[in-house]
Amino acid sequence: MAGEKPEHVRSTELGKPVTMLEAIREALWEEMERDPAVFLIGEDIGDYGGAFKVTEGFIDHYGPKRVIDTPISEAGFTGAAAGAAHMGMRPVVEMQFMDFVSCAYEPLTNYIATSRWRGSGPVPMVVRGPVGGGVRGGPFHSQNPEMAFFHTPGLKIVYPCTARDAKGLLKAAIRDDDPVLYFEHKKLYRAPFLREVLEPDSEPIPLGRARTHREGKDLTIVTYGMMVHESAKAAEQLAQESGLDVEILDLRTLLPLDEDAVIESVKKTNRVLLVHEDTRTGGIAGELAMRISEKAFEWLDAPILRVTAIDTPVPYSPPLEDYYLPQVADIVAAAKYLAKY
Amino acid sequence: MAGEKPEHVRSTELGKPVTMLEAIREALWEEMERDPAVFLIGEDIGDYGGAFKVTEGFIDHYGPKRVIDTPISEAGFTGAAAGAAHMGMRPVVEMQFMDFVSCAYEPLTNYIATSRWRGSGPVPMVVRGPVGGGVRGGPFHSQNPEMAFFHTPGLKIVYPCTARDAKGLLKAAIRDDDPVLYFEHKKLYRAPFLREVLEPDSEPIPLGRARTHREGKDLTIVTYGMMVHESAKAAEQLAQESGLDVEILDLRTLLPLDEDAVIESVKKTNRVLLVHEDTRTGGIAGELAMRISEKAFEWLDAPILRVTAIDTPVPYSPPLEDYYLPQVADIVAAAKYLAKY
Amino acid sequence: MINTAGSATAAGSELSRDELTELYYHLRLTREVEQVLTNLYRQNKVIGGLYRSLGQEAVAVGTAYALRRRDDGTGDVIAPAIRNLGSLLMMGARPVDVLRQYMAKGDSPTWGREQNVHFTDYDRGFIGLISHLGIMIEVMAGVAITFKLREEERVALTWTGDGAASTGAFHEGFNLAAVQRAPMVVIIENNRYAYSTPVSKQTAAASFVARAPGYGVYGDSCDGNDVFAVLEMTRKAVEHARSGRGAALLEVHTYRRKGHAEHDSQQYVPPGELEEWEARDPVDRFMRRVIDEGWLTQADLDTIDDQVTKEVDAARETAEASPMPEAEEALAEVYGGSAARRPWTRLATPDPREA
Amino acid sequence: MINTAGSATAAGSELSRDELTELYYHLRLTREVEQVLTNLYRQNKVIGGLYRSLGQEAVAVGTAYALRRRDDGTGDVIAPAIRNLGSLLMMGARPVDVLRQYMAKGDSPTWGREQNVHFTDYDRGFIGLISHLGIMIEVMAGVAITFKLREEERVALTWTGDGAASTGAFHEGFNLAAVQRAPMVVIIENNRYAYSTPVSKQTAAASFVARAPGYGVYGDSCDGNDVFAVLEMTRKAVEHARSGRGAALLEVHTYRRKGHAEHDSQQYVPPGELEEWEARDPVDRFMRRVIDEGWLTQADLDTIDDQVTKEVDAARETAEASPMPEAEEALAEVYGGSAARRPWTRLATPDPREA
Ligand SMILES: Cc1ncc(C[n+]2csc(CCOP(=O)(O)OP(=O)(O)O)c2C)c(N)n1
Ligand SMILES: Cc1ncc(C[n+]2csc(CCOP(=O)(O)OP(=O)(O)O)c2C)c(N)n1
Ligand SMILES: [Mg+2]
Ligand SMILES: [Mg+2]
Repeated sequence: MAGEKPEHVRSTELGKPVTMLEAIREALWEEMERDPAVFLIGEDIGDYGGAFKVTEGFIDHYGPKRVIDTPISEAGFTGAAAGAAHMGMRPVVEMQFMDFVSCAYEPLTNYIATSRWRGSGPVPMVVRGPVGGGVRGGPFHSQNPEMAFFHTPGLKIVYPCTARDAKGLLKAAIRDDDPVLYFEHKKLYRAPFLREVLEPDSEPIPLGRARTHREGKDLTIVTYGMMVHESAKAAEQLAQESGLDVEILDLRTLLPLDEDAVIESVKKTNRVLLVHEDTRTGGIAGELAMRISEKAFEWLDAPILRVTAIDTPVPYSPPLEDYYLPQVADIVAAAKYLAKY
Repeated sequence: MAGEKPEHVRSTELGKPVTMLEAIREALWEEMERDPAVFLIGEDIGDYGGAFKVTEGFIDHYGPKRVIDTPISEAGFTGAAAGAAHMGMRPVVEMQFMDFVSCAYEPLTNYIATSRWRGSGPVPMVVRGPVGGGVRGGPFHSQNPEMAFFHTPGLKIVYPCTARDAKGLLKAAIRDDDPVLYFEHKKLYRAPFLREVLEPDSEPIPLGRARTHREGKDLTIVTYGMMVHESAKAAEQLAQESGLDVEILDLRTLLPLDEDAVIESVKKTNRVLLVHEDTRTGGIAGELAMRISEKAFEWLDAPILRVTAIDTPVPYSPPLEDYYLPQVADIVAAAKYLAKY
Repeated sequence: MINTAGSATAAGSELSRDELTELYYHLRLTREVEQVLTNLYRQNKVIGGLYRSLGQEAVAVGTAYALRRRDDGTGDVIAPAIRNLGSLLMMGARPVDVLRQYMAKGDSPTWGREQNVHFTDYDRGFIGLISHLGIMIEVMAGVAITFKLREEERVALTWTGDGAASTGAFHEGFNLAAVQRAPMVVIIENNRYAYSTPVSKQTAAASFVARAPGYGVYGDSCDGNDVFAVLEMTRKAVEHARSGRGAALLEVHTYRRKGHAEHDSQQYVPPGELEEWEARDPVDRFMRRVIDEGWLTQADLDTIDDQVTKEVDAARETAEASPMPEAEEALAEVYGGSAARRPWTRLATPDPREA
Repeated sequence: MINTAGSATAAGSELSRDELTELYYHLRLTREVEQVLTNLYRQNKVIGGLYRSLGQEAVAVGTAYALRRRDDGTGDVIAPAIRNLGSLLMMGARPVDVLRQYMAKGDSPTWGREQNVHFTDYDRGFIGLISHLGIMIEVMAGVAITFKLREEERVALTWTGDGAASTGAFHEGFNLAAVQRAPMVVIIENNRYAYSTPVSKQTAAASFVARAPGYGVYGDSCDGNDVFAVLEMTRKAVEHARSGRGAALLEVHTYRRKGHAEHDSQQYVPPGELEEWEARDPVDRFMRRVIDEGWLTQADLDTIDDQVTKEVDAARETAEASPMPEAEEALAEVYGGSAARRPWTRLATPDPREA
């Protein structure tokens, strides 16, 4: 089969750097090659190759039984994926935009998340798709829906921000026996600065473990997704401007949360800033603050603070969206405030 | 019309004590009487009077146009309520059990919550129904779905725990120009200890304000719903056993959150315990902890801690459900730990 | 595309004595298990509600009898609705497990976590529903799509009430199966009510099977109180699905005699309606028919009745003696390989840092 | 219940010269606004995607023309789908507002918060959609139920694509309107594709109007590229709904010539298909018909063309000169009477206690 492998999923094999999108595509391809139980289901993923062309060419190789174009019915095909998973399959569901996963909220949180616990067996399936703002997509093509699901025991939530993580974590998600929501920041899909040379035949990266994106000793930033990169920019600026040595923890998996990694870093730096692209009230910063309070209160030299989007839908017009999104300057300001505290 | 008023909505008028369920019923009746724009829509609410008989007798008086029995279609009639609200109506939607509001997650979080902000005008509507566990309802008739919506700017969430609040807040919710989710704890519906004599023609109780359920100086418990009453039991026990003077703040409205009341109480007692019936990870305790950290870090003499349900679906069998739910003993243990800290 | 033949009175004559016995055994078993449950309910031994299928047993039994029933995970697969206890039993579910479920016992198939017929056995081919109506249509569409994908000659069959047929899930799930030409059979069990809501408030259509052309699928309907008609209709549809000709939508006309649940006072039911349908009782009707036709004797039926009574009574004894679950068991199996966290407040020394 | 008459060639002859002019004006206006948008798009002045209705203008214009159009909030109400720009314009939306929307200007009807045709004017009777497909059917069911409840002789009309018709929201919303016998008209605009997905992957049915009997409603269909047929069909359905006889389901056959959005390469379209449908262009067809029949002259049409070009050009100028929104405006109108919180980090002295 390797011989037939089309060019656009062979970059890693050929030693070429891949974008995050290509890393995702390769992970899907390699998992489908490895395990006949893996199949894809979603809207326009076949001939069209998906709205972002993630699955381009897959239907030619794997055929319409393993690359299923569906009617517009997010609840229907997500529920169907669960049925297939019951029968031993490993479906990978594509949401054209993750904003539409709201249509599948009912099957995901009630049926799928609870199946194992109800004695109906594990539901190995992945629901993946593009999330996030900054692309002028407006309120219904820019959402970060992690908090719709973060509250549901039984689900896992993965949100990578590098090509390596995207590939390794998607492989792990597909092989995982529990249902996994896998979020792909659309602004990172083809971001040139994320191009990376990966090792061929790479192993999955275990879910549930945060990654230290930058080591530091003065302050911890806990974040994920696009904000890892914005935080990194802020960290550079802080190093130059104030000699501050910032540690950045990329959560990567939001559920289950790598509490140990967070606590450990906070105990080291004694100051913590939580950053997310998602809106403020009810964002994941709350749960992090709670856990830090529970386990590391004594180590805190300053309040736990957060930098987030404002509490509105995602606006469409550039000046509004830029105001909505947390900016590097916000992270810098918050970090300086904390450092001086 | 007053003459025709049936017996079962006249308790307050007659000076008799009402249960929380009766208070809700009277609020609905009085608002329908006051404002012809108010109408009810939901499953089995007409002839049958609703699964919990909240709207018993309403259809006889107000007719099938203002008490609409629907097909089983939570998304459909919730979306339809929004359309009616656009046209100047004030629909009150009943979910037979709030667990089924998950089916209306999409219209609520996308269309309804954002309408005003999108320039499509306010959506004055209420979605009400029974929530909560402890009645052996199993995983799909016992949920507390507040955190599914807490993260959505544009929605309001009300969760009363006394007859007086239930009546006053429901009136306010119906008159409010924004969409309100109104949660009724089914175990409190007919709880005899909540029977209360109310004043006739009572005014709405403004949304967005917490209520001090018990004054105290040693420790603040921030909670809502059934856990207000469990916390009150714990407070009595703590007073007797340890001489601890516990303050209990009943949030009543979860969104918008009465941050000021929380901060003020924490600044007074310097110790805070967050209690909710809902599951732990991603529960509202997180947001509270975050806000307390932001605004009252300096006042804290102990970590912010929480007592919650465990991170599983709501189990059906009594020993399991009792283990799942936060118990008075848990609150007592946590409070003692905090007091000694 | 719609077969309007309805309930053929000839149906049944092709069945062997063994088959007739099997059918009767399951009709009787279903009724007896529910009768025992009613007794347990009155003794407060059932936790929560009791949902009966009295008067609808012919649907549950007749539809499931049309399937390939295996116990090794290679047969057809069903997802019962709340009134398909008979189908579950037909697929091989044990009465003792049903009773344990209703009594929330620790050794029930869901370890006391879930209720009544909400339980699964992939070997015997049934998948437990959850309360949210409609979702099983979506799930079963995926089961059917898998059979097609793997080229297995198996069928996914499920039921929906006249009420649940209004859900978006019904539409999305069934349309997906239809367009995929997956081997899926959906039976709309029109028992005239959804909780208290009459069919006239559920749909403006003359029938539910009138939806079949709108999905481009095979459609059929029959008298749901005639087990022979139900079996014949279902067999044809299952054959259609199994042979790769796509999904089927069936409607059965029946009646929900005991209300939505045991606590339902049924005050909304017009006078006379219950009596009318009691006269059409599917078990009585089966008995009259087999005796009239000379296919079985009263003595044959009596023997089965006795057997069923004994079996169910034994099951009841075992189930009653079953233990309730241990509290901490609630924590297990949320994820593979890890349990949920215990409440830190119940540790010997409550300290969240140690939890 | 299904009127299978289809597109009557006699349609059109009952229209006055003014009516014909009005129709042509709106067909031309729709096309011109979109053409100007395409130019703006190429100049990178459109923010995000551009969704065209080229070849479908007769549907948008013909359906909306069947309505009572008022500007005081007492007329019929529509909720357009993405390809119903023509309907919006017919109801009285101003081209300048459409252009401002596409350019995300601060004085657009949504103050730059929302996109393209996602905007509302209750006086003129249109409600802005959101992206989530299907939801407007639910919303419009509520609009129709309100008209029934208040005994107003008004109609709620909306469109859905062949794709959006697969959503659960379609089913729940339309069934609710149907069973309530509410004055609701839904038009399934079958333009052969949903993004890249052909109708054959959306439904196994022979037509969408075949769903009408399954909902127990009035059904009809016609050639969507014949504005006269569209108008006649819609008028009958609107009259049906307005007179209290309940909901209607209509299907129009048309074709989406410019792909899903301007960025769509349409590589999935079989060769020849585009040309085939170009030959059936609804505007050309209108022109040929009115000239052949002698209802209007080429000169009449040219005059209108000129008028439209001038109007749209003036609108473009105004819209281009419109300001972008001020950043902080994002905060307003989340709730009545209170703005969202500003980011504390952007205060002069960042201190969360002061935010
Ligand atoms: C989505 C959803 N909404 C509401 C309910 C509450 N409910 C449980 S059973 C029922 C009626 C079901 O009627 P039908 O589908 O006809 O089945 P039947 O009980 O008649 O067998 C309702 C409304 C539910 N379980 N799920
Ligand atoms: C619930 C939902 N799922 C997916 C999408 C993404 N999407 C936008 S338009 C579209 C195709 C719509 O096709 P159709 O309904 O036929 O309308 P057309 O574009 O042909 O006018 C899709 C899949 C969406 N907007 N909403
Ligand atoms: Mg029913
Ligand atoms: Mg289309």
